[in-house]
Amino acid sequence: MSKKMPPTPMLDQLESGPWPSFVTGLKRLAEDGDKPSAKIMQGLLGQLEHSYQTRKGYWKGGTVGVFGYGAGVIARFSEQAAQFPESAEFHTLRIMPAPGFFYDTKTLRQMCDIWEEHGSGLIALHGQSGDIMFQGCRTEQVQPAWDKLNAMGFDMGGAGAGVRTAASCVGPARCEQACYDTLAAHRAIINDFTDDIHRPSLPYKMKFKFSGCANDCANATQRADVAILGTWKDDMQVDQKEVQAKVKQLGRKEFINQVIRMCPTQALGLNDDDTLDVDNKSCVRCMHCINVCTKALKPGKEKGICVLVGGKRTLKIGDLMGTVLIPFMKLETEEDFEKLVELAHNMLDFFADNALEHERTGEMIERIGLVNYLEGLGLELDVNMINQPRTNSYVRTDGWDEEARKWAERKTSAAE
Amino acid sequence: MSKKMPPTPMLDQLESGPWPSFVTGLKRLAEDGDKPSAKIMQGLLGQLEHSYQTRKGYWKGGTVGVFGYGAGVIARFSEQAAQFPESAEFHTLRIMPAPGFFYDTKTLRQMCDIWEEHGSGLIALHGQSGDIMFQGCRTEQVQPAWDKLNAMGFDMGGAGAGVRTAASCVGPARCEQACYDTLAAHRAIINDFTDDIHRPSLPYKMKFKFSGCANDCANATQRADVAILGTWKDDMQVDQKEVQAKVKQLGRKEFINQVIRMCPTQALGLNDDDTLDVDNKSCVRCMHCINVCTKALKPGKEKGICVLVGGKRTLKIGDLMGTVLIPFMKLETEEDFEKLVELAHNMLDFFADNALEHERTGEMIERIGLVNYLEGLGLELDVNMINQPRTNSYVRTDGWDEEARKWAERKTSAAE
Amino acid sequence: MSELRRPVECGVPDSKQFMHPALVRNYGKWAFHDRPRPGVLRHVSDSGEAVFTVKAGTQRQMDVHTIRKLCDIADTFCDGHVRFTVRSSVEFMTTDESKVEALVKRLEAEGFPVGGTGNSVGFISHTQGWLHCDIPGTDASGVVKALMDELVHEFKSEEMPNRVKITTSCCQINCGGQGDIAINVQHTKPPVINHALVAGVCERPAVIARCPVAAIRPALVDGKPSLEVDEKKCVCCGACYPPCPPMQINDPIHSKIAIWVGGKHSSTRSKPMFHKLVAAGLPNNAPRWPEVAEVVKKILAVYKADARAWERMGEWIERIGWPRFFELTELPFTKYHVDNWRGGRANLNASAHLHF
Amino acid sequence: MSELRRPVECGVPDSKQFMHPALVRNYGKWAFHDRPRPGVLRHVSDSGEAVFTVKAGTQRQMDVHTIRKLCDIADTFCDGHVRFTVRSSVEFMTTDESKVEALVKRLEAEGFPVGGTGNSVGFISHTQGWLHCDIPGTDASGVVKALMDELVHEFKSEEMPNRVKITTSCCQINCGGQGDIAINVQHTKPPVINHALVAGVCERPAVIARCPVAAIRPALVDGKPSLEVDEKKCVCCGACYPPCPPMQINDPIHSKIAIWVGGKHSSTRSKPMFHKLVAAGLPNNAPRWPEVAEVVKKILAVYKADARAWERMGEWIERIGWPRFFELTELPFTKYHVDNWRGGRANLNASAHLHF
Repeated sequence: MSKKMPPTPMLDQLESGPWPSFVTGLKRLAEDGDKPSAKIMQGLLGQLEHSYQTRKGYWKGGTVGVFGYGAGVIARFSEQAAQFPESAEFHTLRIMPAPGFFYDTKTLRQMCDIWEEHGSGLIALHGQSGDIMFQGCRTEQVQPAWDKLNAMGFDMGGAGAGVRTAASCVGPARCEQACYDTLAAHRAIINDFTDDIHRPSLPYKMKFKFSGCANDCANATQRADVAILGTWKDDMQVDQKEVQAKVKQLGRKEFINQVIRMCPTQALGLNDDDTLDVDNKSCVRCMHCINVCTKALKPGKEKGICVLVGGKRTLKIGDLMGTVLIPFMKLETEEDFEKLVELAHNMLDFFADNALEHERTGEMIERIGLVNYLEGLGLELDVNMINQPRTNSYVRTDGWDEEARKWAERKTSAAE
Repeated sequence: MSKKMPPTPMLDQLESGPWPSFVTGLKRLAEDGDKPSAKIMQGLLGQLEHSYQTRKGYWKGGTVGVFGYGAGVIARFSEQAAQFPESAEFHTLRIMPAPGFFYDTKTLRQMCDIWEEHGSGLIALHGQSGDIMFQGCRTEQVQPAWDKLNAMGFDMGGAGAGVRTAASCVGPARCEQACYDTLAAHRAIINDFTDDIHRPSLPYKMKFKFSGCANDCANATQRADVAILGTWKDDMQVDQKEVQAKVKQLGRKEFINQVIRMCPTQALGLNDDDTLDVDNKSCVRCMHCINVCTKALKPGKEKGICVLVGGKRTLKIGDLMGTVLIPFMKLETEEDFEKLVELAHNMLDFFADNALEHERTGEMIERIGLVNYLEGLGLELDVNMINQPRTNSYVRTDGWDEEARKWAERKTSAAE
Repeated sequence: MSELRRPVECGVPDSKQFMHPALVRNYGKWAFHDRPRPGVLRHVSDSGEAVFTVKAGTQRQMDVHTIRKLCDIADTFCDGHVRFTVRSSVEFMTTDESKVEALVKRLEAEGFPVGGTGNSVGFISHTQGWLHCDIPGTDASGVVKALMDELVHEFKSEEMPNRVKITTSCCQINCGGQGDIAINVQHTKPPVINHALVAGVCERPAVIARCPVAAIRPALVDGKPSLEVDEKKCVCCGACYPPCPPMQINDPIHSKIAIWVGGKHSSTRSKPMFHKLVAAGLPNNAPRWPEVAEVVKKILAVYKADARAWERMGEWIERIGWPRFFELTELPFTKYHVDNWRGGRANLNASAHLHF
Repeated sequence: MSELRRPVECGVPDSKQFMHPALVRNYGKWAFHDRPRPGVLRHVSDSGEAVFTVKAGTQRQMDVHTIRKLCDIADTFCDGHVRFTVRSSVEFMTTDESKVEALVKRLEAEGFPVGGTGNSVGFISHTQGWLHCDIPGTDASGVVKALMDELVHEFKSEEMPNRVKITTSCCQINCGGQGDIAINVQHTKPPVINHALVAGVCERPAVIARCPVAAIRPALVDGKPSLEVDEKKCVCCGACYPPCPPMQINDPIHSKIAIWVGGKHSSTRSKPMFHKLVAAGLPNNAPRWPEVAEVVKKILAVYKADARAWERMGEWIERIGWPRFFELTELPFTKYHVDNWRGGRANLNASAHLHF
C-alpha cells in the first residue's frame, strides 16, 4: 500500500457487506502506483473521510469548460484544498451515452483508458440525468480528456439552464411493450437540440425523457419537462387461449383479484368460459393487465405517443407531474418524427420567451394557465388533457358561444 | 273566477304537464273567494308573472321578527309594491319540523288552517335547510301566526349568522342501515342550541346534518358545517347463504361486476363456492356492497358515528366537502349524547371566537390549518383525518421528537 | 295593544308522536328492505313485520288545498301518518300489503306521480327563485316543474344505473348544493353599479371583503363614495350583490344557465365528488327553459344507455372518461372547462391514462 | 500552446452499433417475455428467437478496474455487448440459454449480485452527495451502499408484491425524484448566514425570488448589504443555499433524514403518485445510517407481508389505509404529517371512508 493513503476509518466501514463497494473502488484507484489518477484519489479519499467525520460537504462550484461549448463540465473546487491538495480540482465531464445505455466493451475500455490518463479513474454509469459521469478531473486535463472522448464519437451532456441529456427505456431493442421507437425518438430530438445543450441560455433547465408505454421505465412523468410515452389508439390485442391458460395457472379467484379487480377503470370482465371481456372504451392503456399476462395481452396495433409536459422536482412550487399536452400522435414516418422535433422546438421557444428566471416549464404553465400555453403553441384543446372539468363557478364565460362554435368547427373538419 | 285574477300567460304554461303544478296551486289560492290569502296570492301571481316577463326578481330584504327572537322570519318587501300592493309584504316564517319530517294529519291540517288565516296559504315542504316554509305573510300577521304555530309545539328555525335548522335521514325509524339514532341526535343537538338559532351572533351560519350511514341521504357531507354520519368499527355482518343466493340471482359474472369489482378498496373477493371473502381491514364502510345485497350484508355491530367538519357551498373560496374530525365515537348512552352535544358547543364557540366575518367553519379551517383547529378544540390528531400525509417537504420539523413522543404516549395509554 | 307573548323555546318536537305505530314498534330493529315495484319500499323488521312505503312526488311549494288532499289520503290509508323526504317527496306507510295498490292508484289519480325510489331520477331539489328570494337569477320552481314534466317517466321507473339527484340554484351561491346534474345560474357580465345608492346601502369594506378575486375597490363617483369593479379580474359570481344590492348582477340576457354533472354527497364507493361544468351559456328562457331541458335530457339519456349498474353519474364518467362523455353528449368542450381556480392543476390529467 | 480544437457536435451515437446482434435482428419484433428465475429475463421474438438477459447490481460510482471486469465478462459471455439500466444495473444478453447459469455464477463470484428483475427491490437511484455535489446534506453513495448491503436478498429475489423503487436525495431539491421509498435530507433549522460574504457572492434579488415562502428580505448588517430570514416563516428547505452559499443550510446535527413512501412515476393501474412523508428527524449518521436502515427495512417488511400481488407501495397503502400503515410500521403520526402547503386541503379526508 502506498504511504500516501490517508486514514479512512469511517469509509472503511463501507467496504464490508455483500453489495459492491464504491469505497473499495476508490481505494483501489488510490493505490494504483504512480498513476496521476492515484494521487487525485488519495486526496479525494481524505476529503471524503473528512466529510463523513464532520457531516459536511466541501466542494464549491465555478466555471470550467471546453473550447466551443458553454456547458457540460461540472466544476468542483475544494474548500479544503490546503489539506487535500491532490484533489483540489475535481471536475466532472458529462458525456451522453447512446440511447438505452448500450455499449460494446471496446468503447468502455477506451473510455477507461482515457479517464485513467486524464482523470481520477472514477466513472459513474450513469448520472441521474442519464450522462456518463467522468468524475474527478484537474482543470488543465479537461480539454485533452474531452478531445479524446469527442473523437470517439461521443458528445457532451447538458448542465445549467439549457436542454439536458435525455434518457429512454430499452424500447423496441428488447421489449414487446414498447409502443414506439424510444431510442430513435431520443436521438432525433437530442441531436436536433445540441446547440441548446451545449450553449445554455434558457430561463432554467429543460429535460426530455422517453418511455415506450405507461409503465414509464424512464421515469419521465415526473422527471422530465417533456415526457414522451408510448400508447395506442385501437383495441388491445387479446389471445383468449392464453387468457384461459393464465386463469388456469393463477386460479379463478386469484385471476379475478390480480387482473379483473385491479383494472383502474373496471374495463375488464371475466366471462364464464374464462375468456376476457374487454371494454376498450373504458381502458386507459395503463398496462397492468398486459404486465400480468405477458403472453395473452398486448397493446393494440395503432401505436403512437402521448406527450406530457411540466414534470419537475420540488423547488420552487413543489413537485409536479407532467400533464397531457398531446394525447396521441403517430411516430412512424420521417414526417412524424419531424413533427415531434418541431413540437419540441416550439415548446423550447415558448419556454425561452415566457418563463421567469429559474422557472421550470411546469411552473410557467401553472402561472399562465394551460389554455394560454396551448394558444402560445398553437395546439388544440383536447378533453384528454384534463382529469375533469372545473368544479368551481368562478369564471367569466361570456365568450361561450364563440368557443362552442370553434369546437363544432373542429369536430366537423375532423369528420370530413 | 274572481275578477281580481291578474293575467298570467307565461305562468299558465306551467300548469300543463304530468308533474304537480305549483302555479295551479297558487291560482287556486288566489281564487279562494274572499279569504285574505286570496288577495295576497292575486298580487303574488301578478308580480311573479312580471318576473317571468322581465326575467328579474323584485323582492328586497328587511327586518321583520317576532317578540323574543332575533331570527326565523325572512322579510320580503316588493320593489313593485305600487303595481302589486296586495303582496307588497310577503314574509316567510321558518318553522322547524320534527326530525325526519314526520307528521300526523291533525298537525298538518292545523298548520294549513293557521296559514290560510294569517298568511297566503302557501307552504313549502320543505326548504333547503329543512324548515317548513310558511311563505307569504303581511308584517302585522307574523306575530299572530307565530303565536299559534308555537302553541302547537313547534319552534322557529334559523336564519342569518346563527345555527340553522338541521336535517336528518329517516334513520332507525325505517332503515336497517342506520348506524345510530339520527333523529335523537338531531333533536339532542338542536334543542341544546335554540339560543344560537333564535338569536344569531356568529360570524356566519352554522349547520348540522345527520345521516345514518355513508350513503348520506341527508346530504350532510357538503351541505353542513358539521356532518354526523353513521359508521361501524368491527367487521361487517355477512350471511353467506344470502350471498350465494345473490350470486345465483345476478349470475357470477354480474356479481363480480356489480359487487367485487366496484368495491373502492378491493376489500371483497369471491370464493370458488360463491361465498364472499371480506377483507375488513381494507373496508372503508362505504355501503356499496350492502346497498346491492340488502339481505346478505349489514353494517357491523359496533356502531357509532363519525363527524365531518367544514362542508359548505361556493362563496367565498369555493365549495368544500366536510373532512373527518372525529373518526369514530359511540352514540348510545346518555353520556355519549352529552359528549356529542359538548363537542358541538366547543365547535361553535371556537368558530364564534376565531372566524372572520362571513367566513364559514370550513373556510376558517382552511385559513388556520386543521392542526390548529384540533388544538383549539383539544382534540387528538388521528390518521383517519387525512387522505394521505404531506407530499411536499416545505415544513419545519424541528419539534419532531417531541411530537413523536406525544404519539407514543397516546398509544401506550390507549393500550393500557 | 296587548302584551306580547314570550316564545316557548321548545326546539324540535319528538318525531315518535307523529310516526306510524309500526315504525315506533320496530324502531331500530329493521332487518332488510327491498322494492316490490318502483315507488314502493318494503322494510322488514327482525320480528318479521313488514312496512310498505308508497312514495310520490309533490310540487314542494304547496297550497293548503294540496296539503289537505295529502292528509285525506293519509287518513284513508295510513291511519293519519305521513312523512316527507329531504327532496320533498311524500311517503305513506302501511303494514297492510293489500292497501298498496289502491294507495298507488289514488295518488296517481290525485295527480301525485308515484316513484322516486331506487335507481330513479328523484325530485329536483330547489331554492326559492323569483317567488321569494331577494337575489335570484331565475325561478327555481318553474325550472323544476318544466323539467319534471319531461322526466316524469324516469321518476316513476327505476331504469337508471343508480339514483340521479338533480339540483338547481338561482345564483352562484349554489344553494342547491352538489348534484349528479346541477342546473345553476351563471352570470356572464360584471355587476351594473348604481353609484348613487352604494354609500347609503352598502357597508363598503364588507363588500370588498366578499369578492373572491379581490376585484372590488373603493371609488369616488360623481363626488360620492362608491365601489368600482376591475372588470378584467371580475369572475361575475355575484358575491357582491347580496351585501350590496346596487351592484346588480342579474340581467335578463347575460345571466345564463350552466349545467354541471357528477356531484355526489355520499361516500358510497367513491369519495364525495364536486360537480363539474359541462355546459354554459344557456338562455334563461322562462317559462319552460327548453334549451336547459334538452341538455339535461340528453345527458340523462346517454347515462342511462351507457352506464353500468350502480355507477353514479360521476363514477360512470370517470370510467368512460371525459372525452367519451363529451362525444356521447355532443356538448362542446371549451377553454372554460379547464379549471383555472386555485389548485386547478389537480384537475389536469397528470398521467398517461388516456381514453380513445 | 497549440490551437484549440473545435468540438464535433455529434449528439448521441446510434445505439444499434453497440447492441447485441440478436437485439438488432429482432428490433421491434418482440412477442413476449418472462422471467426464468430472479435476475434473468427471457424475451422471445416473433421469429421464435429467444434472448436471455442476466441483470446484476453495481456500485454505480465505478473505478475503471470494475468497468474492465464487467467488460471481461461481456467478452466471455456476450460477444462484447453490455448495457446499463436507468437504475445503474448492468445487463448481459445472450441467445445461448446454456450460458446463463455460468454467467450468473461468474457475476456472483466477481461480487455483482444478480437480481433486480420483476417484483424485487431495485438498486437505489442516487445523487452525488459529499463525493461531488456542492450543496449536499449527506453522502448518497454511502447511504445506498449501506442500505443495499441490508436489502441484497430483496434485490436477488422476486418476493415483493410489486417492484420497489427506492431513491435518495442529499437535499430537499429531491434530485432522486419520486420513489416507493424516498430517503431525503430534511433540514430543520433556518440557514446560518455569513453576512460578510452575502453582498460579494449573491445576487440578492434572485435569492429572494427563490424562496418558496417569501421569508427572505434585504437587510443591512454591520453596514453591509445582506439578506435576513424571517425564521417564523422559513420552512428550512435550503432553496436559498445554492444561489447564495453564505446562507449555509447544512448542519451536522440539524440536517436530518426524512423517509417518504408511495411515490410512483408509472401510470400503471393508478395514476402517478407523489411520495408522502412518513418519518423524519432521523440522524444523518454516517457511515452506515443504521436508524434510516431500520425504518426502511421495517416498511419493506410490512409491505412484503401485507400487500397483495401487483400492489405498488402507494397502492397498497391506499387500500389498507394510512391508519393501518402507521399501525403496522409502528411509526409515529404527528402534526407534521398533515399537509399545510398550498392546496393541502386535498390531502384531508373529505369523506366517510374510514379504516379501523
